[in-house]
Amino acid sequence: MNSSFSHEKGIIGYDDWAIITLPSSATKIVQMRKGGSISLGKFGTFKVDHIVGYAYGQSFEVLEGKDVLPLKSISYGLDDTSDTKDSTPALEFQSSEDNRDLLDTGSKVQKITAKEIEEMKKEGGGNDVGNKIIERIVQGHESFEKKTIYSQEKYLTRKQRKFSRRFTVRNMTPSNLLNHIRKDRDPNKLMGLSEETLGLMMSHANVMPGGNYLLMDDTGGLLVYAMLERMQGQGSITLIHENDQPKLVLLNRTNYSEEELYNMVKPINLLEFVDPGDNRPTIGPLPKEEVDSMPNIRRIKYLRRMKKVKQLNESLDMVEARAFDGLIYASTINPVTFVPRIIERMKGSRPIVVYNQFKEVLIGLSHIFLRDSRVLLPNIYESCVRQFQTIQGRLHPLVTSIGGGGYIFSGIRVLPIEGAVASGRRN
Amino acid sequence: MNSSFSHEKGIIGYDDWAIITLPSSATKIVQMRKGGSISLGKFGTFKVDHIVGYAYGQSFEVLEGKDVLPLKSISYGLDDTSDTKDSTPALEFQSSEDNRDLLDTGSKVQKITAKEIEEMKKEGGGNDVGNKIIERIVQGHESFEKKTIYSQEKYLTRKQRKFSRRFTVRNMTPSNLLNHIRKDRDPNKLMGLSEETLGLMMSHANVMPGGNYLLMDDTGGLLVYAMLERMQGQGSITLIHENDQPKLVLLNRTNYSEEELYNMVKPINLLEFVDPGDNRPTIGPLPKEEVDSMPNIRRIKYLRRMKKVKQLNESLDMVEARAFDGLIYASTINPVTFVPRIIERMKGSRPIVVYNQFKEVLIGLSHIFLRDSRVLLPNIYESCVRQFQTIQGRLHPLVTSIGGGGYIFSGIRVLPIEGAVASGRRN
Amino acid sequence: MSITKYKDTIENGDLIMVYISRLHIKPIVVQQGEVLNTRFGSFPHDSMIGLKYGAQLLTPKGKGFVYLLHPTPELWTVSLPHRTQIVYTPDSSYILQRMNVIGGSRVIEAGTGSGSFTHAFARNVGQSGRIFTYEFHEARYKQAVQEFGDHGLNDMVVVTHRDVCSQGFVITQEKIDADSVFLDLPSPWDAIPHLDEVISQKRQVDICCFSPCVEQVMKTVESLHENGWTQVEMTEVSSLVWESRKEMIREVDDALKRLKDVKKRQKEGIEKLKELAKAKAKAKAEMKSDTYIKQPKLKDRDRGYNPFGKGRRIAEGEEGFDWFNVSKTEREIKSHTSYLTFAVKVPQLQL
Amino acid sequence: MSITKYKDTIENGDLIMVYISRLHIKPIVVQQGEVLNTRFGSFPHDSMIGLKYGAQLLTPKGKGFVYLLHPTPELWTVSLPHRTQIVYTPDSSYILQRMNVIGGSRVIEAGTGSGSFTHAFARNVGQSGRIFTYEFHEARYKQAVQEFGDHGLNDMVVVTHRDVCSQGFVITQEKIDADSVFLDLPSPWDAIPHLDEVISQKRQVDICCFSPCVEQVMKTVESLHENGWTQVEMTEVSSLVWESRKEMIREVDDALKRLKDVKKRQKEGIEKLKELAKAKAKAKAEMKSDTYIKQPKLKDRDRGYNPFGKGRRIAEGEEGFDWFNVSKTEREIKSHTSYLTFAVKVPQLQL
Repeated sequence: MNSSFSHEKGIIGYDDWAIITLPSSATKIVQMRKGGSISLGKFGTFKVDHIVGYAYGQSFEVLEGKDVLPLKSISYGLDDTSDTKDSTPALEFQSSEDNRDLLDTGSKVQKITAKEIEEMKKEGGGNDVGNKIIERIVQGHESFEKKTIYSQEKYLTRKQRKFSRRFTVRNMTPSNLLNHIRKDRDPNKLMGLSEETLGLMMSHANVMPGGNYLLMDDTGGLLVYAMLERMQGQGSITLIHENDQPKLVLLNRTNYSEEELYNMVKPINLLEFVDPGDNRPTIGPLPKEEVDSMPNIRRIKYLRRMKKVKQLNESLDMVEARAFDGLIYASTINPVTFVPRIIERMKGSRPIVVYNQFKEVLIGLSHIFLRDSRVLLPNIYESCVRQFQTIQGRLHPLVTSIGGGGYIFSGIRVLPIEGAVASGRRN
Repeated sequence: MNSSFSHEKGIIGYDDWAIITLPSSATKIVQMRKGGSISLGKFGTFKVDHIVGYAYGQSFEVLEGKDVLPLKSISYGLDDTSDTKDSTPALEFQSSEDNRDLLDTGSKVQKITAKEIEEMKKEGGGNDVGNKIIERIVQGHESFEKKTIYSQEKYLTRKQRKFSRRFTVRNMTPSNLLNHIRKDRDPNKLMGLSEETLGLMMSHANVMPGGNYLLMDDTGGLLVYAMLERMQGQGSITLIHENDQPKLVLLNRTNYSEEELYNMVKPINLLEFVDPGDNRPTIGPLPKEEVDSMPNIRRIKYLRRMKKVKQLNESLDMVEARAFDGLIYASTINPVTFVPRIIERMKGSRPIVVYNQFKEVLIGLSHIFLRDSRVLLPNIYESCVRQFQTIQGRLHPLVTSIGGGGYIFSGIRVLPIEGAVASGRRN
Repeated sequence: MSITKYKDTIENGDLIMVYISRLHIKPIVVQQGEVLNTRFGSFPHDSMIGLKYGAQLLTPKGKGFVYLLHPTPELWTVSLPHRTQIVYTPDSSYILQRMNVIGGSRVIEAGTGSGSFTHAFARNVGQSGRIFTYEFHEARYKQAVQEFGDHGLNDMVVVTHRDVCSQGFVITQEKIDADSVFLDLPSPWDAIPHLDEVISQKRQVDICCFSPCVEQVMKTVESLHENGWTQVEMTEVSSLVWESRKEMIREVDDALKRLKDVKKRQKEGIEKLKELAKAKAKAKAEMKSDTYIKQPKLKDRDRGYNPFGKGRRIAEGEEGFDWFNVSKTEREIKSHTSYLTFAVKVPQLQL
Repeated sequence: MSITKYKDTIENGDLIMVYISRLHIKPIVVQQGEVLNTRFGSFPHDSMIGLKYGAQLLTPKGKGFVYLLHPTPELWTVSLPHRTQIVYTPDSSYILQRMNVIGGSRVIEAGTGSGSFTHAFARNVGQSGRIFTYEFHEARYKQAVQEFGDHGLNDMVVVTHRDVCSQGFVITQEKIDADSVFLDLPSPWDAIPHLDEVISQKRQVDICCFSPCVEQVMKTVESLHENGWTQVEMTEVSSLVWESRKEMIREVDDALKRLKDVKKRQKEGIEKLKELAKAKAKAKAEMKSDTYIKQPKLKDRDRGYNPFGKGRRIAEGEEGFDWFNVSKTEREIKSHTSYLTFAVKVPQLQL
C-alpha cells in the first residue's frame, strides 16, 4: 500500500503519513514506521505494527505493553447516543433534580490534586487508568452529587474525553490536514483558510484531472496538496513563488513522492513568470561525451539541474502560450495590482479564484474587475460552516468556534473583442 | 387614550397611529380616525370604530359591511400548531404518498385565471370570499392531488395567507415601525439598520431617562423615536443636522405631540455645533410693550421664533459646557473625521456609538481610536437575527431573509491626563 | 464533448453556456443552422463554431453581445431554473471537500433531483470513479438520463429509476462498493438501513444526509447510530455573496462650508427681498404694474457650493467625488438551505 | 448612587468600574481608606474621590494607570466572572428592543442567574416600572439581593427565592400584572402554565424563552400554543466583534525588484566566490595558510533591497510600509448562546 493519493489509502500501511485524533479532539501527524512506536503523551504509547492493516477511520484503545484494542469509535461507550445505555455502568451516583444547591466556585470543590492525577497516570496501564482517575475525581468532587443528571453526564464526558486512552487513525486528506493546522496549531499559517473555503475554491476553480492551473500558494502547500488530490496525476500546477524556491513544507507530510511532485508541480518565480522571454535558463545541455566523463557526483548534480531546467522551460512555454485553465491565487502579494496582469496568461472561459483572509483586500480587486471586460461574474463569496452538538435531547450549535475562514473573489476570464463597447455588460 | 409613549398604548384608541399586519405579512401604517374607514386593498375594508377599545395585538377578520370579527390570531385555523386539528375541514382532497408523479411546471398547471380571482374578489363579502377563492384554486390545480400531504398543506397555507381577509393591529413601537420600513419599503431609508442593531445601539449607548444625548440621525427620525421611547420625557436629545432643519418625517407617524418633541428634541446644525460661540442667535427678546402691540399673527410668529431661539441657546450652552451623556452617530457624513471632534463635547465615562451600513467605514474610525487615548474599548460589533419557521415537525431557519443590518462602532469616552504616557493602555 | 474536460474551440454539437446577463446564462447545444434569440438580438450558431471558448460574440448588426462559456458543474447549477430543490455550490463544495470525493471515489446519490450535484460529483471522481444516482420521479429520471448523455457523463454516472427507501440500492449491472453516500431524501432513515448491502467492506465510508428540517436531522442521527455509523456530526453552511460598492465620502468640513454658503446666500436673499420690496413699493407709489425678478428655472438652478452633488443624480463612483470602497450583500439573502448530517462507517476488520 | 442614573463626580460609597485592561474591568465600591491593588500598582480609594467619572488615575509613583468608569448594565455584564450562564448584550439588547421594554414596563424574569440582565431591565423600565425576578438557587438569590441593593435597584426590582416551575409567580407584596416575561429556565414549559395568574389582562403580553437546545425550543413552542400564546416565533442572534487591523500591502513590483536584486547579488556572489577560489589557489600555490573573506555577522547582515522588511520584526502599521485597513474576528468566537422563542398573549376583550 504505497500509492500517493489519499483516496487510495483505505488501509493503514507502513510508511503512510496519517493523522491521529485523541479523546481531547486534539490531532497529531504521524508516520507509520515499521517497528516504531507512537507516543500520544498522557494518552499512552502504542506500536505501529499493531495498527497496520486496519481500515483508516479505525479507533483503538491503548492497552498494556503498547498493544491496542480496536474499538467501534473513539467515543464508544462515552457519548454516542446508541451506545450510552450499556456503557456507563459507573454512572451510579446520587444526583439532584436540579442544581439549586450547587454553587460552582470552580476548582475549589475538587479535592483530588493535579499531582495525584499525574501519579496515577505514571502508574501506567491501559484505559483502566483513565477510568480509575475519573472515579477518583468524582469521589473528590464535593458537590458532584448536587449536580443534575445532565451536568453529571456532561462532567463525566468531559473527564472521560480528557483521560480515556483512545485514539482514531485518520487518512491524511487535505481536509484533515487543514483542520489539524487550523484547530490545533495556528490558522494564520494557512492565511486563515477554512475547510469550507478550500472546498469552495476547488469547486469555483473547477479543479479536475487534466487541467493546467496557475497557482500562488502561501499556505505552505496545502492548496498544492488539495489540487493534486483532485487531479489524480493528470495535468499540471504552475506554482508562482517569490523566492528562490516555493515553500511547500506541508507536502513533506503527505504521501507524494518527489518524482510525482516533479511531474505535476512546476515552480516558477515571479520574475520568470512576468518576463518569460528574458528569464530562460541560460544553461544548455552539455555534449554527451562531457556528461559521460563527469565524476559520478557531479553528473548526478548536473542531471538534476537539467531536469529542473527542462521543467522551467516547459512552464515558460505555457506562460508564453497563455495556456492556463485556471488561476488560484492565495498569496500575501497584493492581488489588486497583480491579478489583472496574471490573467493575460489564461485561456478563455476559465475561472479565476483569489483567496484572501480579509474581505477588504478583495473589495478593491472586485472593483477593478467590475470595470474590466476581461472578467465575467466578478463576486466575493464567503462560506462558513457551523457545527452542532448532536447528543440526543441536547441538539445545539457548538458554543464556540474558530473565527474567520477567509473570502474568495471569483470570476471567469473571457476574451472580449478589442474595441467592442461593453455597454450591455453589467446587465 | 392619548398618551405618547407606545408602551402606554395598551388599548386601541382614537387618533392613534398603529401598524396593521396583513395575512401576506405585509404591514401598513394607519391612523385611527373616529368614524373613518381603513382599506386593506384585496383584504377588505373596515371601520375604525369597530376596532377601537380592543387591546393592541388583537387580530380580526373583515366581515360584510366593514364590520370585523375578533380572532385569537391572524393565523387562527391556518397554521398555528395547536389550532391545526380543528381548523382545516376543507383539507379533504386526494393526496399522493409522495410527489413522484408531479412535475412542477409553475403556473401552467393552474387553470383558474388571475382575472377570475379578481372577479371573485370584487364580489365582496367576508372571509368566505377568501375561502371560496382557495377552493376554486384547488379545483383548478391540475396536479393538486398528486402533491404530498405536506406540499398540499404548504400550498393551502400559502394561498390562505394570500386570500384570507384578516389583519392584526399592532402598537406603533420603534421595532414595528422599523420592520415596516425595512421589510415592506426600502431598508436604505434607514441606512440599512436592522431591529437587532437598533437594540444594540440603545444598550451600548445606555439610553435611559434623564440622559442628555448627542445624536446624528439619517434614518428619518427612527433613532429619535427609539430614544424618546426609552427616555420617557426626561433628559434631552441634541440633534445635529446639516440642513435648515432636521429630517424627522417618521415622527409624524408616531403619537408624540409637537410640544413633547419641542421639550425633548433640540435641533442644532453642524455650524452651530462646531462653533457654538459664533453662531448664537442674533435675535433677542423685544420689549414687552412692543410684543403686546403686535398684530395677532405676527405675535404668534414672534413667540414661536423666540421659543426656537431659547431652545437653540440651551443647546449651545450644553455644547459649550461639554455636558453630553452619550453620542449616537448615524449619519452619512464621514465619521472618521467628525467623530473625533464631536467627542470633545462629551462627559467622561460616557458611551460613543457610531452606526454605519458598511463595516469598511467603521474600520477607519476604529483605527483612529486605537491610537486615541480618549476612547476606551474601541470595537466594531455586528449582530444578526435569524428567524425560524416553527411549524411542528418542520422547524428550520427561514429560507431567505433581508441582508445587511449594519455595524456599530462602540467605545467609552474617557478623560486621560494630559501628557500621561499611555503605555499600559492596549493591554 | 464532456463537461468534465476542457476544450479550447467551439465545435458543432458542443454544449456551451451563453452568458446573456448576470442573471441569465443559457445552456445550448451548438447546431449548424440554428439561431439563438436573446433580448440583445439573434446569434446564428454558425457564427459560434470555430470561436474560442470565452469569446465575446456580437450580433450581426453589432447591437448587442453575449459571451460563449465552457460548461462547468457550477455554471450548470447557476443556469438551472429553480424548478426543484438544488444543492448549491456552497453546500456541494463543502460536502465534496469534507467527504474527500476525488478521482476513483464511488459515490451513491439519492435522489438525483435536478442532477446538478451529479455533475460536480462526476467532475471530482473522474474516469476511474463512479456515481450511482437514484431518482424515483420518472420525469426527472428521464431528464437526468438525457442530460448526463448530452454532457458526456455516461462513463461515470449510472442512473436508476428507483425508490431507494423501499427498494434499496442494489443494481444488477455492477457491484456498487460505495465509499461516499449522499442522501437528499425526505426520509433518509428509510434508506439508511439499505446501505449495508452496497457500501465498501474494506474502507471507511462517508455519508452526508441533506435535510431542511431539524426534526429530520434528529431522526437521521438516531437512524445513523442504530445502523452502526459513528462520528455523527451535524453542520450547516452559511454563505454570502458580497458585491463591492462605492459609498460617497462626505466630509464634515465640506458640509460646514456648504452651510456657511447657504447662510451667506440667505443673507443676500433677504437683502434682495428687501430691495424687491422697495422696488415694489416704489412701483406701487408710481402706480405701475407689479414687477418681479425672474426666477431661474429648476434645472439650471444655481445650487451654490455643492460638494456632495445634492439635488442631482450622482452615479456610483462618479469622478469629482470621493468614495469609500465598501461591500454589501444582496437585499434578500439565502439564509438556509439544509442541514448536513455527516457520519462514517469503518469496517471492523479482523486481523 | 444608582447604576441607572448618571453622576459626574466620584463620591465615597459609589460603585465604580475600574478599567485595568481590556479583559479586566473590576467593580469596586469606593471606601475612604481602602486601597485597590492591581498589577500596575496600588491605587488608594481616597485618590479617586472627587475625580470625574472617566478620569485616568496614575499610581502614586506614576508607573501605571487605570480609568475610573461609571457603571452601566453592559459594563457590569462584561466585568462578571463567567461563573454562570450570562445573557450577553447581543441577546439582551435584542430582547429589550423587540419586547419594547421601556419606562413603565412590568417584567417577569426567571431565573435571576447572575442578575446581569436584571440590570438592563431595570435601566429600561425606570422608576415607573417593575422587575419581578425569581431565583431558586439560594446562594445566587442572596448574592442578587445584595447586588441590587448596592447598585440602587431596589426601587424597581422585587427578588423572590422561588422555584417558579412548581410554585408559580404569585407574590403577596403586590399584584404583578406583567406585560413582559423572560424565562431563562431549563424547562420553561413547566413555568408557562403559571403565567396566566400574573400577566396583564388588559394589554398584550410579550414573552421570550431563552433555551440553548433545539429540543427545549420544540417543547416550549408546544407549551406556548397549548397555553394560548400566539405569534410564536423562534429566533437566534449571531453576533461578532470585529477588531480593526493593518495588513501590509506587498506590491508585486516591489517583490520583482527584490528578486532582481537577489539575482544580481547572487551573480556578484558567484564572482566573489570565483575570486576567492583564485585567491585560495594562489595561496595554496604559495603554500600559505588558507585565507577567508570575513563573513558579516547575522544582525548587521545586509539584506539587500528589502521592501517588506523580510527577516526583521515589523510592528503592525509601522511607518515606511503601506498597510491595508482590515478587520478580523477573534480567534475563538461565540457561535451559540441560546435560541429565543417569542410569543404574545392578547387579552380577548369583550366590548
